[in-house]
Amino acid sequence: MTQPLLEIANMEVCYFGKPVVRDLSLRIEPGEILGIVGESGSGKSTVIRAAMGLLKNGGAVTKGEIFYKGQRITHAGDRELGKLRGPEMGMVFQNPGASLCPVRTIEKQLYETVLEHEKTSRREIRERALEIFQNMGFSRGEEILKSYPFQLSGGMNQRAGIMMAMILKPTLLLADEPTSALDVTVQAQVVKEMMKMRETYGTAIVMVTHNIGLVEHMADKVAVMRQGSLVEYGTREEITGSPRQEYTKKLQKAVLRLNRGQR
Amino acid sequence: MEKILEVKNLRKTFYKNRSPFPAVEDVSFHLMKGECLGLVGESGCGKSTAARLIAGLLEADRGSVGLEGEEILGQKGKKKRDVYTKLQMVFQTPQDSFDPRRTLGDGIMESMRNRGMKKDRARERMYRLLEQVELDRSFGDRYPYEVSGGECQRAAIARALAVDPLLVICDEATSALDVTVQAQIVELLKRLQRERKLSLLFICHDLALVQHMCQRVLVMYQGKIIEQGTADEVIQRPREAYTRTLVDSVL
Amino acid sequence: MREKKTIVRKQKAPGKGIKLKLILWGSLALLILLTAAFAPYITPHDPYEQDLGRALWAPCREYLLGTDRYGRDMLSRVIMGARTSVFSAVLLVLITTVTGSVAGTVCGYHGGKLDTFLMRVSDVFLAFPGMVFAIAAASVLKGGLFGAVAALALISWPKYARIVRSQVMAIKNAPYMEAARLAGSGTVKIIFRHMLPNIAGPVVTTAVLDMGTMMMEIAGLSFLGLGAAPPAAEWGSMMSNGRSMLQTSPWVILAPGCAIFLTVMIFNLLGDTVRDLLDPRQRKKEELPL
Amino acid sequence: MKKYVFARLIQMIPILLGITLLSFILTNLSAADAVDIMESNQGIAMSAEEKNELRQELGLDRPVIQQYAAWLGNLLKGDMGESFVSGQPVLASFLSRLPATLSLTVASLLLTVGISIPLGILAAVRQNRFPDYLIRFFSFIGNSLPNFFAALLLIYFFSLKLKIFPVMGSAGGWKSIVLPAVTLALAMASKYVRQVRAAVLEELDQEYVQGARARGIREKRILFFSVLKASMLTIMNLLALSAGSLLGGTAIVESIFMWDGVGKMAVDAITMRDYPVIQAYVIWMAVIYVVINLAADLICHYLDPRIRLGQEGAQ
Repeated sequence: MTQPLLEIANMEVCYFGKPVVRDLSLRIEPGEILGIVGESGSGKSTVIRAAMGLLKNGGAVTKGEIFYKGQRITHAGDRELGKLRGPEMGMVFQNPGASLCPVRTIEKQLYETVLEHEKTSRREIRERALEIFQNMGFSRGEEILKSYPFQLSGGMNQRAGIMMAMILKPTLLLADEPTSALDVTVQAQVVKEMMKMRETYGTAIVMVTHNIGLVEHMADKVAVMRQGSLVEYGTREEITGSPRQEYTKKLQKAVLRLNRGQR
Repeated sequence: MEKILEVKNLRKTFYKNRSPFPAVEDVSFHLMKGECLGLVGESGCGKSTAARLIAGLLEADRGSVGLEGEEILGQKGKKKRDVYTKLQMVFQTPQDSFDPRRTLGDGIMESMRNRGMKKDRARERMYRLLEQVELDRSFGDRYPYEVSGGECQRAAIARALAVDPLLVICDEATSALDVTVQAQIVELLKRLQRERKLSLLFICHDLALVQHMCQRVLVMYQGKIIEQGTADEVIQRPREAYTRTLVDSVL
Repeated sequence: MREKKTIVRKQKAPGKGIKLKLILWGSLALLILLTAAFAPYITPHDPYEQDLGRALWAPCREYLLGTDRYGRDMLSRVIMGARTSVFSAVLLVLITTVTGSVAGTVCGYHGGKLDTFLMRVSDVFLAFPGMVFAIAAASVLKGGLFGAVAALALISWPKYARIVRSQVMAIKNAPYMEAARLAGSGTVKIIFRHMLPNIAGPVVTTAVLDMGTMMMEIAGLSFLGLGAAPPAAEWGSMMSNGRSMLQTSPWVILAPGCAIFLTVMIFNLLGDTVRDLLDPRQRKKEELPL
Repeated sequence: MKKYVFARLIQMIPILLGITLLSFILTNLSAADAVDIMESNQGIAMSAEEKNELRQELGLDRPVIQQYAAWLGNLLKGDMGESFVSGQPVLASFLSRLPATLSLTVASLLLTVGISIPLGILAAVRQNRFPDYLIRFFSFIGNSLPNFFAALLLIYFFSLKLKIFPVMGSAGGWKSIVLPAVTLALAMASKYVRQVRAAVLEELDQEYVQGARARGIREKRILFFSVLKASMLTIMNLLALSAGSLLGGTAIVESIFMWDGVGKMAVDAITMRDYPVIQAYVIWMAVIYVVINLAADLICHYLDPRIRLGQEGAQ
């Protein structure tokens, strides 16, 4: 058996002493896409924030362990995690514009990010960034680099966010509701672009979303969460084809599907 | 069937730093009694502005809105208030649509009290309305921040029904809710529509939901209505390129 | 679409600590107000009775805070001074809050030319450094303490007008306001029933926090001889009169100085507590970030 | 940028007109007749006819708006009238004292910035820990201390007891500026340190801080390159605003320390009811305050792309 990329074992996370994630265990293999679905308050975003060591004020992992490539990172400090964040684990946020510094151009932040982790020239970084945009099938990369986040639309910002996370070629990409702030047409494109990222770089992706349709569309494995606990966990076929838990069935039934008819 | 709402050449331009931004341009459509009409489009297409123009919350630049054959644009004062209470709205964020310092019951009774109904009778009616939206009587005494989004939206629906409105405009009424809650609210709306022969203008960006709820659909893009027809027509055989992109984007 | 920030202010039960603070500082502030109200009945000596035979006595058992150069009891004068200082500050805050709120509500709700005009006027007032204007106005108004209060009121209302206006503009188009309009409620009803209760928080907070500042400014004007006139007991003018005796009899300065300091501090503490209690942003941080 | 500066300068015209009009009305509102004041101050008895002549000469019999126009015309020519007391041109004596006030203002401003910005940042970064509590405690004390009391306390301890600094006047070289500057800075820094702390906390709470952490960027870099740059706007504007209380405070502090600046001049003028001097003081202080705010605004405009590119918050 290969070593999992990320392993979460019996984790409990508390905010201000109140548990929001209970007894959660997950494994992410290299190159796989895991979708974590759940409604608001299910603790799904907390899971990846805990893995990144980016819990908000008052939050802490109170039980269980987190391993990255066999290395225990449960209570690792900023210094240790700082080396992993970026080159090993990348993150994409729900509100892409807000996750970038508002008063500096994307380009400046890009250089800052790369130079924090490796020694290289700005020209090379720039070329790499444009290459990623190219691989996403997105041609207006130059334009994005020169802009400040507030000058860009939600979709453009999310592309900048994905590029910024992918520039260090992380082995694992954690995405927190990456499409839910976007319009449907842009949503579809961003999903396609993320899939391309996996094809090109072999990056494993953990995708947190409330949209079960999205998970069915792109995940290899699915985890369903409710009120801080894991309800069901399995391959996409298992979960979408023959869910065992009532809640999963309910969740699936609630999703309305478009009747496209015969074309 | 009779037309309950007839909108003609509705137009509204906003100004930002003196440069005009046409939010609603020359919008015309009608709505039949007992019909549920869908209005779809992406954010910024002007669908919410259109709703507010019809509901009298914004002043239109031009155009006419007829409610049961009576022109309601340009009414003033008390007359305006009387006319517009026949037209109710359910908002996207249920908790924001109730005054945080007043109970849900107060909010539901406000329109009845404004029409001079006695307190006891209004209270009785408020309880009946809560029952119709499948809420316990005790919700009448709760504050918006004490209840969940779904419960609050039910109360908002009860509030809209309080005046026996001719038309209810749902402005993204379900999009801030979780999917399972959304399904319940949609069922509630469908049931009420059937039972009370309610006319609904259903504004939504979720095509699947619109197909599920509505008989006819309008597609709005950059302030204009670019396509309309029955729900299945528009979704299964879109004529416009934009509508097609919209349909294809649904996963 | 899902992530539209809610404008709703969650009214969670405040923490015990904050309630305790509110009770503590609130009752101390009340104590000061009561002292001011009943000052003539609780002074141990007549604050105006002169007796040069006991001039500039250091604090002793009979005269706990000593006497001034005319032999008047400092403690009694400090207590009497509370009346002038505290009441003029309360009056001042009330005047500015009410005028500012009325102007701000009208501007914010009505908009249009009236709004533009009033805001330009307030721009002009805000272009003056507050104390500079107050000094000039008080010197022209010449009404003693009343002049000082009027001068400060003149320069302070625009601040409240601005706060109220921005609050009104922020919630004017909130969905619950639209819902109230759809329910057929008229403008007056909407303003008094839905608008004012929801913007009261920041206004009250600012008012309580301003109590201390206003007290200091009135005392400052009196210190310059622009407020209460000498025989009257007022903290600022008492300190001004005692200036030359700083080296020989420091209690003449320290007694009224500490009185101002403590009073201002208590009102500031109360203000901070009220803000913590009412400010939605402060509370937002306590919510669970999921 | 040039266009913006120009636009801002144009916008200042109505404000300056408003300032002068208000100052004019204020000093002319005075019930006491200027001629009577001149008479009593200069100690020469005048007959009623002489008084009327003088009034005509001064233009006091004309309608207010005409008087204002004439007065404004003179003001633009640099004529602010003559002192009722000394008979000297107001502008000249005002300008001769302005450097003293400005040096005091600049000293306390530097002191304030030097104290508040580092401490404010420290308090924000160490929120709800010991340094934060300590800083907040002292800022609280400073906030509740009226500046005249603070001045007297400083004199009592440092001049009378410890004899480190001179009691008053500006004869003692650099030592004489220390106490007045500290007095002014004390009040201003206490307020400002809280504002800096709040501004930095607000920024630290933004999601881009998490975003930068997620890219593995060091905390110090995030603080100094992103957070500080983003909160500079608020910090600058607040500093410019608190300059107002600083300018107002100079009157009291100068008169306590016998510092021969415009503030003391104005306070002296009040006792003599020398309105032209008071008028000049109000107008000049307001103009200085407006200019400071304008400068802060322009700096922010230059530094902050959100304003420079004029689409704040647009997504």
